[in-house]
Amino acid sequence: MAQNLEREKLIGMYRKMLEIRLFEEKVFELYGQNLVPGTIHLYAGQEAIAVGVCSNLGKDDYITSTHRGHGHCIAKGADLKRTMAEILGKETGYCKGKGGSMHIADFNIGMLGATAVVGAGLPIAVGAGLSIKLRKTDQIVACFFGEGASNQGTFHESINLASTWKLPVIFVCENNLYAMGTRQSIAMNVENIADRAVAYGIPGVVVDGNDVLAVYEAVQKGVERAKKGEGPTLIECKTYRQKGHSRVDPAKYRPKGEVEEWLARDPIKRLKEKLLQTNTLTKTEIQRIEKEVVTKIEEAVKFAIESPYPSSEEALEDVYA
Amino acid sequence: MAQNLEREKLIGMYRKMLEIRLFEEKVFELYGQNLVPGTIHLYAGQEAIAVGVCSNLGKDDYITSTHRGHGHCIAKGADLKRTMAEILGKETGYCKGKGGSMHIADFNIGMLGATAVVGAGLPIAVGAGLSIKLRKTDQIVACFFGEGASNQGTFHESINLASTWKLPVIFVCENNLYAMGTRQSIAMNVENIADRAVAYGIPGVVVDGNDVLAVYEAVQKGVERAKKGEGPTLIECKTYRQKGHSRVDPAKYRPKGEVEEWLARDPIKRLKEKLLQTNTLTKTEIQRIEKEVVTKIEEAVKFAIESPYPSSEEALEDVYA
Amino acid sequence: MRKITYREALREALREEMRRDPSVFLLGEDIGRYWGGAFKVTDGLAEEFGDERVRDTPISESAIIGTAVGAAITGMRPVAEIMFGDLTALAMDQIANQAAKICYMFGGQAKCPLVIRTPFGAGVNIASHHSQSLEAWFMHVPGINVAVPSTPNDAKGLLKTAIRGENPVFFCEHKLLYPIEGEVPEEEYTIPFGVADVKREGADVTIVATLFMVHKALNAAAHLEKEDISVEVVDPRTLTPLDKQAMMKSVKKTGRIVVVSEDCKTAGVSAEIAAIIAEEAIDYLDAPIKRVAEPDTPIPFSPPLERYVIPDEKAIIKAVKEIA
Amino acid sequence: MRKITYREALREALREEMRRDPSVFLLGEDIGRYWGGAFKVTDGLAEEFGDERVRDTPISESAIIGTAVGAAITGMRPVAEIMFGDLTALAMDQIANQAAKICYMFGGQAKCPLVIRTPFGAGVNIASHHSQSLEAWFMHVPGINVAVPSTPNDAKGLLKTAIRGENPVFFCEHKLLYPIEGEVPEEEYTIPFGVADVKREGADVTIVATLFMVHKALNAAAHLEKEDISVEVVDPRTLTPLDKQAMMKSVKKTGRIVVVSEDCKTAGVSAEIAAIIAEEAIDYLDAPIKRVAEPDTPIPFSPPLERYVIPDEKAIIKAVKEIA
Ligand SMILES: Cc1ncc(C[n+]2csc(CCOP(=O)(O)OP(=O)(O)O)c2C)c(N)n1
Ligand SMILES: Cc1ncc(C[n+]2csc(CCOP(=O)(O)OP(=O)(O)O)c2C)c(N)n1
Ligand SMILES: [Mg+2]
Ligand SMILES: [Mg+2]
Repeated sequence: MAQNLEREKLIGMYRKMLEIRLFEEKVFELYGQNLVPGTIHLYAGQEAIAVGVCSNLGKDDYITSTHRGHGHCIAKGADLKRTMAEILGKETGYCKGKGGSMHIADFNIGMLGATAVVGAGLPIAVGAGLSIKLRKTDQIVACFFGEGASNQGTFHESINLASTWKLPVIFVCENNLYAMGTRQSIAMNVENIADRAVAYGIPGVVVDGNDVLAVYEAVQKGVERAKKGEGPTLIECKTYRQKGHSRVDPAKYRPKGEVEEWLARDPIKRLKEKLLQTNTLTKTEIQRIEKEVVTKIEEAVKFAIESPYPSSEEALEDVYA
Repeated sequence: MAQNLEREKLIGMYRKMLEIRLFEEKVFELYGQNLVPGTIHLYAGQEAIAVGVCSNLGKDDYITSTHRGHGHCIAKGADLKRTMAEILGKETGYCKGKGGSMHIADFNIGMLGATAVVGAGLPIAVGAGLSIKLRKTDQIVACFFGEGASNQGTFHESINLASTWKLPVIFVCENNLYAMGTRQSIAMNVENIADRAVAYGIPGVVVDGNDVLAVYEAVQKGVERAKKGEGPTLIECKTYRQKGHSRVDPAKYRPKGEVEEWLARDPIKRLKEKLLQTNTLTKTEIQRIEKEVVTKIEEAVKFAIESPYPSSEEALEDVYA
Repeated sequence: MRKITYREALREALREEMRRDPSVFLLGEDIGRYWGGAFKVTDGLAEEFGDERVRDTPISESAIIGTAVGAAITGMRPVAEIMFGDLTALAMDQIANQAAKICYMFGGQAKCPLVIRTPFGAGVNIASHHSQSLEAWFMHVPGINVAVPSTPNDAKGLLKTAIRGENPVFFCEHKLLYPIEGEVPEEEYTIPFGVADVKREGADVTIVATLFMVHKALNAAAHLEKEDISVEVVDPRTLTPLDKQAMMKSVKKTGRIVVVSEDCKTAGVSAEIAAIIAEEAIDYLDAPIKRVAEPDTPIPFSPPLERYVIPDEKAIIKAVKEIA
Repeated sequence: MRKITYREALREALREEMRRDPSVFLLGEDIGRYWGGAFKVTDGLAEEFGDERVRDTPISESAIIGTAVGAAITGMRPVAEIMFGDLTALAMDQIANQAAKICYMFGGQAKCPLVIRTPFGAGVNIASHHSQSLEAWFMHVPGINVAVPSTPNDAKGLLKTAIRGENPVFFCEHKLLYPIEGEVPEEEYTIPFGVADVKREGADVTIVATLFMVHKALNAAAHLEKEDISVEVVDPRTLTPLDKQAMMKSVKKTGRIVVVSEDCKTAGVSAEIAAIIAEEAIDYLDAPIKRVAEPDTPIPFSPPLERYVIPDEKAIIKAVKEIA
């Protein structure tokens, strides 16, 4: 366990992961109550990745996100209230209700938005990386995408470009084994997405995506490399989507026992155990954190539910800047 | 030198390579005389690739081609007359003048057509491979493309799909060092396109693209693999575009001496020397072949020039089958 | 007659054509045994025809269409599904530059009998990337036919025609149509392309509508009848080829036309239909040609916003009354 | 006034804006020092501004536009070149689903000041994959502006406006316009979007034309003058926003309109303009609304074929006479 990590940072990671988990459970619950329009793609099980990555980033750094983006937002520091309000389609949401679950953005904290077109975020992340290079700042971009997205042409074009131009981008592949109902092996003939880094002359790293510290450290190395001007890194985080793809998916295609196996490797449980074992936190402290998180999320839910829907005519605004 | 290759086959290869070269020289000449509309992309210098590949193929096998496609057509067995007529925009051309230099096809010999959109031929080749698999024939597809095309998203999506489905496709990358004026190193951070095969779990082979026998043998292995149902192979042929990208390009971006260096490795010259050294052919025999090829091309030119242009209204036909 | 849903009608068409012709096969993301298609159109087909003929693909829209093109020009009859119509943008080169042009470019040597099925349309709050109606893009591309069935009967008959034809077909479905029920004969039938269907006869105003808008137009017509405005609803069923005669015939009778289409107004389906009437039947018109369409915004997520931008019965009624 | 070519005018606009604003940069295939752009528009700019600001890219159209989007939303002003307009099909998702929707989808938080320059048009015998005019696709996408300059003066003024604006702009050029000369002021100027230009005044018939067709329309008008038909030629200059008022003003005067556009007729630019007139100004019309456009074929290679499908002066004159 990364001894050099300050206690505060570790606790912060735990808190964020818990926030994401409990947030997603609430979203699930609200969906059941018909309060969430459209569809949802929950991040439960993958929290170590968003948090491990974003713990390396400052407010000025950028991320790009996906249809499964709530966790990315929260990890990057988005306000839970405005996130939840957006998911519920409310005027107070980050996008005034225009985006919804699949299109949350918070440009004030470098969260450049989620795109619901699988793979479309990669070149946008490259563009943010180029912008950093041209503006000569020392920001970083983290680009999240799934293993399914790694079969899109944009994956190839984007990493090739970022490598050729040596841009400060960390490509974070969250390999949760499935793209909707399609198991990885049905869609590609390689086991490790990270091996694809060879095609671009950059490092490709496989990491346990359910171990927040492993993710943290791998990204840290990528960030160092990027800041030295050596270009991007591809980090594959092996993880698991604990729920179905979207709210309607019973996920019957998963082989027996698979879920249980992965639940046993739950990233939050694991971090909690480590924190206790290393005496970083006591049980009481953990309970206190849990209570605080629960309260924070309840506040977010209350805020979101009580917020008004946008007025209809608002639909005609923002087409152009 | 591949002793196991029959003499006839070797002579056939030499003849085809020469046909391509002299054909291209004629196209160049006719262009200067304003007889070729539009633009042209000459294949001079790359003849060993088309011929080395197609010498492995039968009439029923398929190829897909590119904007630089004259050589592919001729190597696959297209009629020189109809090829030249198409390039001149004549009614007797393969596409009745609708396609021109960048869109020649001959479906009777499995030449599935050239596309002028760089990289667009790759998924089409995959589809032909899938068709073979579904129809359970033992055909093969050879898919030609440049190193520049290997940066397109379609390269990635196509090889991934062909590998996953184990389709009988040989991906032939003709690395002639340039994509228009863009040297390979400006557009990618790897030296060998073949290394990209790792990303798909298939063999990637680098071969001297100016050595027709080396190309022939590499493709032969790929064909064997494909016919065993083991899937595609990526073969990178290192070669050089002896002329500018297109007719108008003075190609000033090439470093001094580079052309000369590559002209010294001219594939036709090399094969000729080998044929002489190994006593496969005598000088007299070679001269006879050369004369025959010259005559054949002159006939093609005559045919093309004397052929009428299509009538204007023909423009409205063939939009739908 | 028995009633089945639009979804079932599509599935029947696929099943019957796959049984009839071994060269027909399906490919697309999650269309196989693990999901049965995002909208369940292909549910059960992998079980009957096997994974080879009902092929799950990676998330590679360009390669899905390109692969279908390659198979089509070498003797197969692929039916490709793009999970959401918005995502056809990713395959635009393969659709518009390859599939649609292969026959022409190669001087008629090649046929490309390929069907691309995809759902368009808003109404389920899935926002800007999953709700568009982009038929007009494909209407603007010569070499590809565009089908827009609005009922289970049309869906089945047109899909069978699409699969049997020799040309690429862009086959538009609509998310809200899948559960809609309608009469569909048990016996075999096909519906030819380029033949509009008068979904309701009327004397005062012609409405031309497509896909889900046909149903809203019919609702509007029923309402207007009570106010003594007799509306004729013409459903072109295919946009390419387009049955101009049927639309003109109706306009000659009514002298008034409202074109209703869910896509963005500017340069959309309704523009072309309006332009045809303005060019070829203006002398029969007694009023301006009205268009009811999406007001040129991306599709917003939140229910009140989305409702506001999708053309509804009220908007149709208003447009009709303005010229009636 | 001095005369320069359309190509030079574009280059001047790029140069001036790059000098003025360090956040402006260019990216595209072969735009840099080794080639200067396939049509030489960017020739010499790499030498002045360096390879960092005039960036040669791999052949990756999606990534070119996506990269530009990412740079635009983080403070830069990229001007991306797609070598041929036909190839925008490869970047359609990034253009239509990302660039055009980012501002809206994210509730106005983000600006995407990105310019995409590309040449459309036939006339140089480079066949189906390099000759199309696809403006209508982009006109149909809300959130992106579409510019269609026909003269060196318009090209420069509109490009500068495009670069300085806060929205994505799809900037259409035309291969045959590059060498055309025209007067361009030495002093700084910009041309606002959404303001049409009456390229020729006339009383009998209005022609609305864009890009290279403006010149053919002017030739036709000159010819028709000899036959005592006075033609007004209106050039919208931008398709989004579109200066409806200018077109309507002209139609109110002439009562007759021919819309001339090089793109395929069906669902093309001419359809939208015709539909607007039919909806909003039909009462002023004394004749059908004529469209002159490509007759819905891919562009063929051979000179006699290509000439046949591209609208020419003869076709314009014929259309005018049919309604004059
Ligand atoms: C380009 C594109 N194709 C298909 C879809 C439909 N779709 C949404 S999510 C998804 C699966 C994505 O898988 P992956 O990238 O592994 O991410 P995960 O859902 O596992 O987080 C698909 C196919 C889409 N939104 N965009
Ligand atoms: C998608 C696409 N982008 C750009 C072009 C313009 N273009 C034509 S050929 C070419 C270079 C292709 O390079 P490569 O693939 O290496 O083939 P080569 O010309 O060297 O044979 C380019 C950029 C095109 N036709 N298609
Ligand atoms: Mg996944
Ligand atoms: Mg090359």
